[in-house]
Amino acid sequence: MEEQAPRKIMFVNRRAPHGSIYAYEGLEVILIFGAYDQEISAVFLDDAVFSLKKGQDTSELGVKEFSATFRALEAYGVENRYVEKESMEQRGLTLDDLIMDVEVVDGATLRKAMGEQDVLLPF
Amino acid sequence: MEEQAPRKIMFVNRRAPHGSIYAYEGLEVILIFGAYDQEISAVFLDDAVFSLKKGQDTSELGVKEFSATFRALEAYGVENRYVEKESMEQRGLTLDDLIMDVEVVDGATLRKAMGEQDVLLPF
Amino acid sequence: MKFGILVQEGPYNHEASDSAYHFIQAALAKGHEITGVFFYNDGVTNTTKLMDIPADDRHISKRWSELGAKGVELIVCVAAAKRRGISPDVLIDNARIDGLGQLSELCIESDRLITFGD
Amino acid sequence: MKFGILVQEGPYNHEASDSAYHFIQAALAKGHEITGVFFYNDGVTNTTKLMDIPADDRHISKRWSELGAKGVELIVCVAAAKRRGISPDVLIDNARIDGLGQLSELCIESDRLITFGD
Amino acid sequence: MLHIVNKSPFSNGNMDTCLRIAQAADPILLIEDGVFAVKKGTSMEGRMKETVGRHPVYALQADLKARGIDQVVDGVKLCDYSGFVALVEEHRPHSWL
Amino acid sequence: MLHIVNKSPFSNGNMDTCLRIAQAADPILLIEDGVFAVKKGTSMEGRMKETVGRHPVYALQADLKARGIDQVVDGVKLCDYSGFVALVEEHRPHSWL
Repeated sequence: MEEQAPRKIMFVNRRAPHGSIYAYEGLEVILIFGAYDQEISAVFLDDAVFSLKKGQDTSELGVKEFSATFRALEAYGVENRYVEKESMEQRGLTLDDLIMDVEVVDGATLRKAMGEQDVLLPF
Repeated sequence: MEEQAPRKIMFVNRRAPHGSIYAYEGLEVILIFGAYDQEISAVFLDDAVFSLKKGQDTSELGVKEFSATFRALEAYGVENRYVEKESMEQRGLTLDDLIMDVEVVDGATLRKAMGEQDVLLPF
Repeated sequence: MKFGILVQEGPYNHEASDSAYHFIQAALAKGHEITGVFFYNDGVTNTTKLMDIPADDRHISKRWSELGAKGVELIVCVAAAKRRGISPDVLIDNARIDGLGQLSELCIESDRLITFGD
Repeated sequence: MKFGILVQEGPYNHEASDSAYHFIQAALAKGHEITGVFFYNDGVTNTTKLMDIPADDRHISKRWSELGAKGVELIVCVAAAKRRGISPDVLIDNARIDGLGQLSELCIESDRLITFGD
Repeated sequence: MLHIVNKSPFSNGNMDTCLRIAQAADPILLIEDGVFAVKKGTSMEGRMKETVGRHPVYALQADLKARGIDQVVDGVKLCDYSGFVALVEEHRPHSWL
Repeated sequence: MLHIVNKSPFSNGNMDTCLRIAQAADPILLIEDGVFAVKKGTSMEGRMKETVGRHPVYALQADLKARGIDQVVDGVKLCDYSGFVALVEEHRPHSWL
């Protein structure tokens, strides 16, 4: 049997954290996938850019604070970590507001990157 | 014990039919409430105006078609049945497109009617 | 004052269930009466006792059951529950499955009815 | 072709589960292989056998189970299932509870992975 | 009447409908993902400033903190769950879902 | 790449993001409540006409019928579930959820 080339898999995160579970359960998937030796990317656009916002404190909601875990993405083998420029600007966010280093990409770059994927997973 | 005056209860329907269950389960609530001798209103705004659209045929989806049941609202004691004008216009709908007779109200009239309710239930 | 509560979404997936719970706690702390919590739509899935939750997270159905033990009526819509596999066998203690008429009663008896949903 | 399916929403509340089912039927009719259906998020609630559905409506969990009987793998995420009270005791026949790694496998083995959700 | 909005205005139209229908001076309470509307410096800021001129606008502190939002549009009032209850004591609520 | 949208453009921003990101000539498939976008005579019609000029646009017939939509914007193609499968055979899909 032929050895398969690594798959390009992109997580397309669009949901805000805390209001629904997608950001959190999406993160759990990303961390697992990191172990599979594929070519993993994660992009944060629309309200998902808020998932990377510094200073989240969920203690009064009584729920787990998981934003720090996003910092582990690199260590877990997620090679490409993007935020979309327009989503950031619309929400008044700059890289200084985020808990980790990511690449800011414009629509054209994201379009191209998405077009190269084998699998796109929305969260 | 004092006899309570009838309560003014309004169903504020905003969801489209079929994509989610709110339109259907909301209708089930309205029909039950009709039996309770209160002053019931139902307004359809935003995508919920599509719930009243003629010609819905859900056979290919394999789900129940319930739009005809909305016609029973009057018989079930739902005194006021409104659609919002702007929602209708935005979606290119006129009264001729709807399966039942309803009052078309503008934002100001709806605002006033909502302000007079004891209970507002979103579906 | 008498507050009735309608919960339209399931636990964990949406914040609605948490918001409802925190609101109720604050209302009770202020001396208000909760006439009942009615679970409808996916909200019925708040009331399964089969949840198996890590120790570092809130246990939503247990939390509801404890509220019920304190005397808050927890009412689960029978039609919505059947559709989603919430049967009497898996229902948490201190909740009951009943008809939609109970929501109507809540609307009539309560000074305020507030809905938490998606 | 090999198609993997991800279902993110529960039955009845959203159309996602219906769309996934109809898509799979059409794919099988065209001779494609379904590498597996992975239930995640509220999607795990598709797989409870406790649903009690009127005769004039589709029985969503039974429909999934029948698809499983025909050889389509139905995989329910263990972490998401625990959170929502889907335990082995209530799981439909022909489905299995397993880890998120199975979704990764689906992504690797399938020519196409398609998601149905809210 | 108290208007409650729990969705982000950047991805969902609930806030639009609320603002279209709400009577001047009716209070608006933002909870859950609705609190993103009052973050300072977003594309919504101008609209929220206008809104604050027409309505008392409240945002739930627990939800703001959870999302790391520490700067809100001027004039927006913060409240805790007890304040949320107080608003419902005073006004019949409607949740724009 | 195939873009799939399942939400009404009147209440939700998924379609906006899809149109912002989709590469010219990428096909777009509307299913579930997404099919409201292609109804004739709505406030979206102008935008959909432009979209049809840049992308092949498909709408799932079963969902249109369920919603009683019998007139669609010119140039929109109807497809059944088998056509949906054919689109996924040809293109890697992304669901804008």
